[in-house]
Amino acid sequence: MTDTLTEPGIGTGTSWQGQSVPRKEDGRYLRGEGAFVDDLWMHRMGYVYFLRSPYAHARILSIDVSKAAAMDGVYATLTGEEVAELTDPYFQMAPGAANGMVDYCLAVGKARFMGEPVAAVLAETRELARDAAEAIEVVYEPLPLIVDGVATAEPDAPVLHEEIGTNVAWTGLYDYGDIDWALAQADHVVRIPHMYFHRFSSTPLECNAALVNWDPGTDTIDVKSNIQMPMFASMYMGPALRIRSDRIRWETQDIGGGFGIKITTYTYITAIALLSRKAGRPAKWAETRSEHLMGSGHGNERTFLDIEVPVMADGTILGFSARAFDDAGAYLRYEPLGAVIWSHVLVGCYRFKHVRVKYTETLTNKVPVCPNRGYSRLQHLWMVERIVDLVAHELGFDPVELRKRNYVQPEDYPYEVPNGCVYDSGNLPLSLDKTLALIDEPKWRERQRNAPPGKRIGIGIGSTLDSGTNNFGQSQIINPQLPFTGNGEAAIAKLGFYGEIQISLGTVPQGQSHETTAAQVAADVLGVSPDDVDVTAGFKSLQNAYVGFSGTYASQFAVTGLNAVAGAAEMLKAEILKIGAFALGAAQSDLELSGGMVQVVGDPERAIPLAGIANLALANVAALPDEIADTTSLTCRYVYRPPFEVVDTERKWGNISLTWANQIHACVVEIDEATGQVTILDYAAVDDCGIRINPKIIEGQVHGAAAHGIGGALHESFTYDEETGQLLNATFFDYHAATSADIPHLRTDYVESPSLTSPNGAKGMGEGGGAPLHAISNAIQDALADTGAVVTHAFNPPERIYEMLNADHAVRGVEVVSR
Amino acid sequence: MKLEGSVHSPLAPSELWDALRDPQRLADALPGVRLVDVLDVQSFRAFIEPATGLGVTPFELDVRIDDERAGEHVSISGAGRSGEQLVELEVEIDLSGRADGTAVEWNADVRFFGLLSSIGQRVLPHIAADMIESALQGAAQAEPV
Amino acid sequence: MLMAPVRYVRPDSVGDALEALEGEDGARVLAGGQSLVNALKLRAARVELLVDITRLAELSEISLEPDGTLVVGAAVTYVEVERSADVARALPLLQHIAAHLVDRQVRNRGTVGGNCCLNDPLSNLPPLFVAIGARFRIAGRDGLREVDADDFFTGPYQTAVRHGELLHSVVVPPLAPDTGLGYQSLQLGAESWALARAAVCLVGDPISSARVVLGCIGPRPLRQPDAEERLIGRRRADVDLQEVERATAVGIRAFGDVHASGKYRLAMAKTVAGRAVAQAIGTEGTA
Amino acid sequence: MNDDATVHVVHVTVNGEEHERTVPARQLLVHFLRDTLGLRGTHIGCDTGNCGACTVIVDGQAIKSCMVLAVQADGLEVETVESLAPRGGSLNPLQQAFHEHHALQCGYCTPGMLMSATAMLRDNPDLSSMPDEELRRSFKGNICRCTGYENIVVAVRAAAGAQEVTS
Repeated sequence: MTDTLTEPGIGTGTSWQGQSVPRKEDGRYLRGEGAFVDDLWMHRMGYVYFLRSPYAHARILSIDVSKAAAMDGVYATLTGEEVAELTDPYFQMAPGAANGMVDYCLAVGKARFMGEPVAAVLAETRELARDAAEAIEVVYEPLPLIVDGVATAEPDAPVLHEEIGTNVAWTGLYDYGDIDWALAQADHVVRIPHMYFHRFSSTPLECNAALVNWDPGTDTIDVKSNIQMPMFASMYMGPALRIRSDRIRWETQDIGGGFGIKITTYTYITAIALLSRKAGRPAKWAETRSEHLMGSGHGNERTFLDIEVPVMADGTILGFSARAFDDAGAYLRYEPLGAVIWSHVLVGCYRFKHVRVKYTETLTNKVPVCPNRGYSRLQHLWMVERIVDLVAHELGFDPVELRKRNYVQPEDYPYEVPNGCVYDSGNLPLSLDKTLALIDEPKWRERQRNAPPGKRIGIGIGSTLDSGTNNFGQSQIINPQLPFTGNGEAAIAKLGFYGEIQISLGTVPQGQSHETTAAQVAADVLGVSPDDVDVTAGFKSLQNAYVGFSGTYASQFAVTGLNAVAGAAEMLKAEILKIGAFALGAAQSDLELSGGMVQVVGDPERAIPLAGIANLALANVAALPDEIADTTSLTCRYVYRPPFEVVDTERKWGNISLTWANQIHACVVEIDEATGQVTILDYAAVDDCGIRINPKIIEGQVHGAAAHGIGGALHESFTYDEETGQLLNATFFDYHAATSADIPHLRTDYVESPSLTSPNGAKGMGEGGGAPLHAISNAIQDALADTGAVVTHAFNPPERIYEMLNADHAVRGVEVVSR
Repeated sequence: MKLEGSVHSPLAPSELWDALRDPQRLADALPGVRLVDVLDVQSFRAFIEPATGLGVTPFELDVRIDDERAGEHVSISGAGRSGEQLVELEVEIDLSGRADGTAVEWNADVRFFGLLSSIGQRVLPHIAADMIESALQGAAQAEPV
Repeated sequence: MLMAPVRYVRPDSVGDALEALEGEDGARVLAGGQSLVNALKLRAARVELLVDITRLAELSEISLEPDGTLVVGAAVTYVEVERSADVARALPLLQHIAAHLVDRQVRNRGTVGGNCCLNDPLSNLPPLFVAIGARFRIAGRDGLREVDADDFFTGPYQTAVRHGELLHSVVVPPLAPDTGLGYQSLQLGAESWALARAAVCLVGDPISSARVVLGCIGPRPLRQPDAEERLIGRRRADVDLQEVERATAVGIRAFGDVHASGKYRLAMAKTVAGRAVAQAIGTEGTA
Repeated sequence: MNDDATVHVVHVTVNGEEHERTVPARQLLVHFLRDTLGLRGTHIGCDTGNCGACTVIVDGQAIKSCMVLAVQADGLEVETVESLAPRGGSLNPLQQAFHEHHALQCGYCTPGMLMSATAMLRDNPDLSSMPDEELRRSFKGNICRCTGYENIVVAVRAAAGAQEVTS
């Protein structure tokens, strides 16, 4: 049902792609008629509640569910012991010792983070499920715990997984060019001993949820959920549940935001499936916000140590070396993929030739990490931007000029980066100029000089990349035994009985407007208006097309999704023209598709509506000659495969992403000296994501990514108590998700550098690369320039800035050694 | 969280020392105490419902009175549960004689586990300190409360 | 998100409400519910009986008596305070605070009585009422009794209201014409709850009486006598704000939370106190 | 009210329709609307009354239905997102403005945002004198994680403008 009153003027003659077509999805959302998982209901359904460990690290000596199970209206209970009998540990991607990690859907023998589910209850009502869970008695034996992602790698640290024997999950050396030569050559070496990127999350407004029915008759599991990567979940859940993976039937419909956080819910869905089978009833789970914060995905938390940056006298930065410790939390549920994904943006926007990063992924008693918008790349990009910013401050270069000197230049594209990635297009200096124009940098420099007493003003730039459409061959750099390379997406284009155009995809939109942009692409190919195209978005195992890693993650829909739609629509067009040629007695080359008709070019009278074509193929097939009937079905499935090769795992080298969109942000902050509070006075973002299929939708993604970054930079952080391992931001009262009063007016502009590697010239975008975190850190550094303070944290609440303002800075966070 | 405080008792140090080592007396002094089950000379289980404006937060508490130095020092350790929330605490109590009785200096380490540790992080230090203080105050009176 | 079983009554009179409260240890008043209901949803606290007072007209009135005394019913919501001509005349600062508290939805339900009886360190109104010397009118079986603000707030989620009693209204005495008021907070994000807060009330020039009250860092609003001494007897123009700040938050054991350490909260208590005194003196104009 | 007071009969008018139901005292208004009356447009996004996804209008005031008991709505008028446009009919000016200005992406915060905006526009039909900062403050109680709020502010201003034209 759509309210899209697409004026006839738009699109006739010109293409729908490139138009800000109003969204097809809006009607149901605006009327409150969306179908989110908690809105769904099944006869005889029970409600699930997970009992969670209050301890961050504790042995589970006993679990007594008898009182709970005896309560009237309780359908079933589930404990770790049962899970260990009924299921096998999940498949692990990590190589070596960590491959032996034993991970189940409930804690088995030991709880390893505060909030880890230790038991589950299925009951008649939501409230009863919780009452019953409280009646479960668990005897714990608390164990020493560790929440420091670096110290956990020390030999004396308490070990989380005895079966692995260490808290180091993965380690690898990324070494390109010759950094030692570069450090020796350099006129200056800038040394930064320690930088820290904190843990935060996009916290989608809809929490995780699933309605699972294990149908005994067909031994199939029907899952209605808001998980973003159903096929990835099947890969884990099939073997774990000892069931054919194709017996897990996924269906996603409307999802209240995902941002990557809804990828690793396969553990909860496994437990719910077991409860459903045990009780012989559908089981519905709707996670509460505090459960989500304590038990679901947090973003990567990364510490950088011993950073060294060789710089020539003229400001040319040769590269950098660093050690990185990434804290993956208590289990590897999508990790250690993050241990390679950051290398999509190894050198950020810059022409560094010599880079060495010793990367270590560690385990701590905290929520398992999962891909949070900008996954693993925004941490690295923040460090790279901080390096460039500190080089400018310490060596007296103008931050704008220094960036322009070291940026990849417009004429360099396609530009091969030292690790084999190929940046496809861009114009970084132009984007930077545009963003500085948007905030009117000269005006703010003037105001900075005349800041009122007790106030400081700072201007910061954040240049960042959105790598899109990853090559799963990157996983072989983590573990050469993993049989995953390439990527892709599938789409089906069909004609309905009366010639209605239907598109279905394997993607899982959570607000990215797939129905609208897919309709625009199909409309252009088939000569109709987007209003005439129905797109069934959302993953539907039994109905939609899909491939191995179908889903929506890692900024790729504009490329994999829309190219799949174009391919399927072209196949359908060819079949329509073949049937049309027969029906009109004309050559296919003389025919065109326009306004829902197949007509002879120049003689619009000789035409047949799509309904006629459908009639011939679907209901009047004997009228068709065999050679046409045998080769047409008007149901066309196309798989778009990006041109990836296998990766060289020895050198950790290869093109592990297809497109690189970029965003250059500029931010003006005011710091209140007496309190350290930061207020954003002006904010701008310029986006370059190749051909813009729906400009308004792209701008919406830029706004959302900007708010995500601003929240992370100033308001949102997860902190664990060092001594008790308790998460201290366990509700939205203490996890301050940025409100409309916290986010400033966002000025936006764009540059359009068509992608050379994506057929439609578009690039995946929307994760935003954390640009605001870079821009705000750099703006704070600029405001504190004369104090000697050094911004080495990505999260800057008032207290940290107050400390920087009042510290004596005898020992500064940066040191320059010059020849 | 590290807490401390002081209380005055009219009893002489040795009398107070005995009073504080008496599980029944200590348990009866707990705020909102409902049931007491003395397990042995050194420990008791108590069901307490401390009241605040927001309602009561029922806790099942197991308390042990540990090492003692006669007339000078008493150590108390406890673990409690309220629904899905847990608490652990150790209280060290030092007695020093005064002309009019005994000065009681106490310091405690109290740790909460579960959602309460987050939602209560601004008020639990005050509430826990008040509860410990009022329990010691109660137990330290001439006549048991 | 899911409360434990509870009983609920909505009495038609203050008398019936008192009776319901009297009859049950686990009975609590339900006003706006903007904190109590959350505490029950998170099962941080249990209540046997909720006594809903939101529809008792007697507790929902605002009146300005001829002598300038402002009486605000316990069940008056923040929006009603924001729109009250009487409050605008008697205490515009209260109107300003009510108009910027949390968000519009909470202001439509949250009540003045709820904010005071909760007495969470973050509650907005307790420091203000202590600074201006308000009195709290408490209804009990044998009629109304009044308690000074200094004695009303006893600890987190605890006030002078005894079991079986009910806060009836807040009585704001008429402020002397030359009264200077200040109210400053350091907030976690725009318009969010506070890391530090100070309320100041000065009378006369030279200053004949001064109250400096800190929120956020204590179990209840904390008067600052040392700071007050450095104001009393001084001409407003001669007040040394640094000196006042130095005398504020001395000897307080401040606990930190995930957003700010105890050390920072003490420093910020001094800063907001200085700003509130400056506001009260008029260098920033009385709110 | 029966003697054990854990269950109550309530009469609530929702979107103009009278409902008489027996509800447990502990049932929240948001669950009453969603589970008991099947009005699934009102959503839940948190458990501490911060996010505003559950905003509905009760007796003309925008409130968060996760912090009000169903029994407290006895005798009152509740308006939810389902009341803004007739089923199958065209969107109202506010909904149309959200549509035209791309003021929603995943749609989960949208019902609560629309009810907040509806109540705010009734109180302030003309936003031309309301500064941007104050307009943003009026949505502080409705968290959105997709739009960065930019287009929501634009859409509400447009709706206020449009409202003048039509009303």
